[in-house]
Amino acid sequence: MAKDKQHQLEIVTEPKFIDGSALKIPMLQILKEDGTLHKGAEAPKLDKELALKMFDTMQFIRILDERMIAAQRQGRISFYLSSLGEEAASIGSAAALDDGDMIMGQYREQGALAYRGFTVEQFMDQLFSNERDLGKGRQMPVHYGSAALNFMTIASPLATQIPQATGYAFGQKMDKTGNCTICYFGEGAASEGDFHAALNMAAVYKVPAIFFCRNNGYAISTPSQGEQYAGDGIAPRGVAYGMKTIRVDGNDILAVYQATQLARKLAVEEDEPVLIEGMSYRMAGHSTSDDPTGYRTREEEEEWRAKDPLARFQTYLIKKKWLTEKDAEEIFAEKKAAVLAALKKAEKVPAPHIDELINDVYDTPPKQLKEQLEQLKAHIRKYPEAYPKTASRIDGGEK
Amino acid sequence: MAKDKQHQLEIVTEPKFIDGSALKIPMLQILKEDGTLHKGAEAPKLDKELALKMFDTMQFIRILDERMIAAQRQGRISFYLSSLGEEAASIGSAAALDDGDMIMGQYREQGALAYRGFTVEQFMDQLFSNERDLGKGRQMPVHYGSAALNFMTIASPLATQIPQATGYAFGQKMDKTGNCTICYFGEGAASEGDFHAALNMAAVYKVPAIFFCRNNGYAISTPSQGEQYAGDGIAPRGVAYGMKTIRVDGNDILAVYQATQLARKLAVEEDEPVLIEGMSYRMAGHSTSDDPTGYRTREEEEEWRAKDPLARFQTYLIKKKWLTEKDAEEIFAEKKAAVLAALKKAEKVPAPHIDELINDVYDTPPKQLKEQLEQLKAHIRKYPEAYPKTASRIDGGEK
Amino acid sequence: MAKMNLLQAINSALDIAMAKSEKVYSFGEDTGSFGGVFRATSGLTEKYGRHRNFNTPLVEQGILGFANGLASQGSYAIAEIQFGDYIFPAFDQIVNESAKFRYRSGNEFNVGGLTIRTPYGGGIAGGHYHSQSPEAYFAHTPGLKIVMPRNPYMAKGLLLSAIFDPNPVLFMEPKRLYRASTGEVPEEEYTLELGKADVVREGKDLTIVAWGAQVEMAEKAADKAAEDGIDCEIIDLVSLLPWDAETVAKSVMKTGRLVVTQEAPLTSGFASEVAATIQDKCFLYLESPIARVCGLDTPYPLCHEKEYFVDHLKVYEAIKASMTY
Amino acid sequence: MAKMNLLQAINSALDIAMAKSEKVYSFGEDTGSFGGVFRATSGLTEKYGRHRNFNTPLVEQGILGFANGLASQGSYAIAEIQFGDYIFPAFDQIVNESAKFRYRSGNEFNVGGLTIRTPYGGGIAGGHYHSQSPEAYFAHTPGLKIVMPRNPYMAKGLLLSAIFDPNPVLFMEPKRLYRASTGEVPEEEYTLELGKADVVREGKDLTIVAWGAQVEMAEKAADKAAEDGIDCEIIDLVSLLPWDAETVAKSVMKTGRLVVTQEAPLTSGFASEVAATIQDKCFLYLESPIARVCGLDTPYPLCHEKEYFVDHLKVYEAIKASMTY
Ligand SMILES: Cc1ncc(C[n+]2csc(CCOP(=O)(O)OP(=O)(O)O)c2C)c(N)n1
Ligand SMILES: Cc1ncc(C[n+]2csc(CCOP(=O)(O)OP(=O)(O)O)c2C)c(N)n1
Ligand SMILES: [Mg+2]
Ligand SMILES: [Mg+2]
Repeated sequence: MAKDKQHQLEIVTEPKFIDGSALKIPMLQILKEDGTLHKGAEAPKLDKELALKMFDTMQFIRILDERMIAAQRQGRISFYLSSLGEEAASIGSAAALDDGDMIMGQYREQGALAYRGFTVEQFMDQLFSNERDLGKGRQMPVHYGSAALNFMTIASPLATQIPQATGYAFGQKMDKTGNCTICYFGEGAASEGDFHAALNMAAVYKVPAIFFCRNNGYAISTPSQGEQYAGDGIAPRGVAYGMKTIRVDGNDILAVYQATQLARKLAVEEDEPVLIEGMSYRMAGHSTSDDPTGYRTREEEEEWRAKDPLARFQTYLIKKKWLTEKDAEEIFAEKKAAVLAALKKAEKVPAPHIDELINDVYDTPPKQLKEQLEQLKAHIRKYPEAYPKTASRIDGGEK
Repeated sequence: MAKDKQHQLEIVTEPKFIDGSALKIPMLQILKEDGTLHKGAEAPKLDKELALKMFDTMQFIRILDERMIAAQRQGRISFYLSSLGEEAASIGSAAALDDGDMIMGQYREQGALAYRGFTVEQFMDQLFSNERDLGKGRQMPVHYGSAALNFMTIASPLATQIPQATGYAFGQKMDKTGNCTICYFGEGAASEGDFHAALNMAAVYKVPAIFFCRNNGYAISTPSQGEQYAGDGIAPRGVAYGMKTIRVDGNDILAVYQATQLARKLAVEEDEPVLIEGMSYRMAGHSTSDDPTGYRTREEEEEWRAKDPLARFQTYLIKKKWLTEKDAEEIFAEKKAAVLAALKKAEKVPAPHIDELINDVYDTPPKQLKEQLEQLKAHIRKYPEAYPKTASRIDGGEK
Repeated sequence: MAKMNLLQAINSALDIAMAKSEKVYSFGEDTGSFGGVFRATSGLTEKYGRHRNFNTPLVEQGILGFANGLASQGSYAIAEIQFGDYIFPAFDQIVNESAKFRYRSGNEFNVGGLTIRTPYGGGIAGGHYHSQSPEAYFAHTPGLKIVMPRNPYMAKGLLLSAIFDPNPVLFMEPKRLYRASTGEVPEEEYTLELGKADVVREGKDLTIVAWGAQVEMAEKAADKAAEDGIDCEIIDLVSLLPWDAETVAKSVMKTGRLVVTQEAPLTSGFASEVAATIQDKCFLYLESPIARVCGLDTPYPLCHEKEYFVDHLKVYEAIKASMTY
Repeated sequence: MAKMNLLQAINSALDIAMAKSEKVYSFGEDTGSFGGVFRATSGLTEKYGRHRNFNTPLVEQGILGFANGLASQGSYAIAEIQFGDYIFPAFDQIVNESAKFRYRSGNEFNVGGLTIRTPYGGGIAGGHYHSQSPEAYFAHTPGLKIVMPRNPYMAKGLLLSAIFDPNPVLFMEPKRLYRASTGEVPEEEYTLELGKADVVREGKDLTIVAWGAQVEMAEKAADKAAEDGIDCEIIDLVSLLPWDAETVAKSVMKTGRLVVTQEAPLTSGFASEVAATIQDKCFLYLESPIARVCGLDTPYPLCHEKEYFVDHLKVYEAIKASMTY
């Protein structure tokens, strides 16, 4: 066939429209839903210790999510957002990374953070906005962050972190750190302009970034297929940007782990950004503010319950004799106790001091802001009964 | 192969990354560079009258562009932007539309506007920002628009018109107008977030819109391949959104015409939005403010000169005996005379009256704005010598 | 008349508008059959079909781009932005497009049918990104109208005016009051004038200017000041663009004192515009400096919201300071 | 010392910053080897390589998203937005991200290394979309610094400060003066303090406040007023966020009169903030209302630019009106 010289394009003389059907992207699955390996499938190399750490973290997150939803219902915290059903996606991918790799999340990646070593106390301090929260109580619950753990602080505006990940990874490449950045986001957030900017720029600059789309079927009430997009999900977009792309079963932790491990190699060794689309399902409501019965059926939820990533991995580990039912129960009990103890402790820790109100707007507070704080404090002193939590501590008084 | 039930995805058990090489989109070309048909290629049905109208318009635009670049150099207008080398893309596509279809352009689609019937006087009135300009002299030269001709007024911010086209087409569909919207934009503008929003939404809502990307190799100084995008251009993105897509030789007016005609059918009859990528080359500088010698070679330009869409179509028409060299020369001379005459006339038409300054900010000027105008006029009356063009006409004086 | 909360009043306005004209469309993130995260659009899909009230993909710049195009086609496009904090990705479509559409085309085209609805404001434990009051970001934009209702009655009448006003309107809903504010609201159609301030309470000693949810703080502060024998006049600005400087000036010429209060941070907020204009118009009448009672110049915090919040006590203190200047 | 125009001064600052630290990057649309449409970045690719000064794809929200990420990684990211008019697609990344990055993370992360450069302003026959002065849109945003130089000397010193300042800085360059304004500029590195206003001329009768290119109009107006025996003090604000209200207040306490002038439309511009603050701080000193001399509340027009433009005659008239109040 003839080729166009400038563009190196194949030339055709009959008009033929192509569409999504020209590019259907399959899904990598290693563990079947019943927890056994696909025939002929090879599990990724994973030693027992690592496998159990992954399992451990999954258990922890499952309990944390359940307990904190309950705590929110009891009015002990104002808000919570669970990752129920999606634990494999964030934990399996985090496990494939180096601790020096930067993680930029959306808000449903507590699994990745826990895997990195964020302690149960640190989770609780953030959730209770107390004075030990690294974020100084300034953001809503679940907006975690830790510089020490290379986990960028979560922020609510969707998709903004995706081009930031491209920029961060560019810096890592220039500094020859040998590290990469992983960026998580939902299939809903992938509709934002920032997503488009981010992936195109990453492909152009060839930065060591892994874009991990958690396709969990919904953006709050909006179903992905047909209302969020009309094509074959998010993965084909990576192909369109000329980026290495793979789709995995997000509920299969082995598939997630393997794909991420290979993606990391491409990113770090060949400066090839990668898009991973992990297919999963948001088992709980969007957050504690949401009730999914208004927009989806119980049957649909039940279908997905059968694909539970935690049960699937547990079966695998038990079959592999790395775990017994009893072990699993013990881990569960131990995690639960830890969560409950930390919760009780964290809710007693006082809020940050009012002086923190003006710190970190700039590196140092400008004069005008200091004056505003002094005025506020004078006002509180005048009406201590109106601001009881602050008034007693305002001048260094007891906490 | 196994299929995933919920997503209807093919399941694979070995990780395989795919990338742009999985989807290379060919280019439709009917007329070869030498103006003859490809072997076996069938020219679209096109009667002589229509073909000559297309040719006529191409000639007109070629001359308009050349003359106005010269006029800008002479300081007669402040700015100009030519479509040299890209006439086939806008004229060939416009010719395939219905007059009731809306056109939303970027700024290099004077061909489509001329084809619709914008007169040489109307062009000149806009270029000279005179009081006959439909846009009331408010925007820079080349920002044409005409409600009567269903040609949306051009505006400088890039890509904003793309999601607007989706919305406009949605309205057409709801109103059952039987019309569609065509939206032109450059491959550079396709990097904007608005592009992503627009195409995804169009695919989701199934609106009768044709997205026509003029890929002319550059966005000002930035080359498309490797610096604007890393993939196989813009077309694969349509596929990723699940949208009907075709790539054409933008310098082959027959290919452009045919693809647009079929696209219009898909849009209007099946509510299928379509993406067309027209491959071409911006032969002139970006605008009169630009000098391309700073970023590309003469050789590259020469290579493209050989693909000239006007010469190519002329050869075809002559071969077809619908035109002679002499006809072509006569058309050229006639267009040139018309352009020169209109230019001379338009530059003598006065600017819009100062009272127009506050109209159309809202449907009617608010009180405060009227006061501001009165203050301004009082000021001008005080310093007539400082605002000579306005002072003499401010109170209805001679124009 | 019926007792409605602010959300019900909004919903009623949307319902009436959609019944009135087939060319009215309502859309946004989760606003389809689910009815939006606050349920302002609930019931509309059932009544008018999924082509009249629908979900959008998650992309604010797209929502506004789509809305601009739809409005330019001659439809009435009502676009919901889920939270005022998420309106910024659509900033370009609003400020460079909606606002300039008619002017730049010499009135060949316009997007007069556009209405942007968005909940704004704090007091709901929402932290940085569910509490902002971004009105001032838009108030520097000729071509746009900005309207902020303070209660259900105002909300319904103003929203109906906004939808059919021949200019693009940004309609900001005080989400703290969505359920908290209730009142008698006519069930049928009625409209309220845009661009006109509302003298909520007459008084002779001092003028308080507020808008949206902050009017409530002005009222409470005035009540408290009344106990001290201070007689406050309260003006709800209602519209920020164009805004009714005359009504405020007239009041200040009478009282000689002005306190302007807003939820948003002090610097470059709309209170500054009010103060700048009124010091000019009422220079010889002012007996004390115009006071602005606003948020601190920080992002909106979660854990000290009570202290950060511009409550009635802060407004009251400003009243007293002004009276004793 | 060398004679430089404003563009050369900017280029020199970039050159010095890039030589000083390997972690300084400069990028934007067409800013690579071509050097940008105004050529502010010319020569930098040759000197520092195509990984330090480079083109971006055409997407402002991506430029700022990328820049935020790069800055959060510890680099100095200098992002050019080709025209101030095209900064709005990046509004969310600037207002919700850059400005709040440090605060929301409790100082775990920051984008202090970010500098956004953009040409702004009119007087160049650019019409709606090549003439805007959008500074006030950003001035309502705690966490951001805004700097606007008036001449080459200021431009270089301030840009060097901005680049290495530990906060995100929006640096707005008066494009009308790019080539028109020339002056003696040291070739070596020097810095000028951010957040500090500059008393350009001392005077005792009236204070004029301006920033960026508008300072020139203040100076011309003051020259003309001097012929009438009016002695104006001129203050260049230099930084709009945080801004130096003290220097202005001190001056107004001396002169008793204030004229603030800006290129942008009147309503909710930064002049309103200055007027609101100063009427409060200097209430008892003011002998006439604070005057704002600003653009009309319309989009920036092409064909009546001369009339629309806030020239020295308009400032002069405001001076006279204030003196004879
Ligand atoms: C810019 C922006 N727009 C809207 C929202 C409100 N919002 C929060 S989460 C959400 C849905 C996100 O869906 P998805 O990206 O699929 O992630 P998931 O919740 O499914 O994990 C929306 C609309 C937001 N936070 N930011
Ligand atoms: C939002 C926005 N950003 C930047 C610009 C400045 N600008 C004008 S044209 C242009 C290049 C456009 O390239 P492309 O889309 O490929 O169209 P072409 O000029 O090649 O036809 C740029 C960067 C703009 N007008 N709008
Ligand atoms: Mg989702
Ligand atoms: Mg181009």
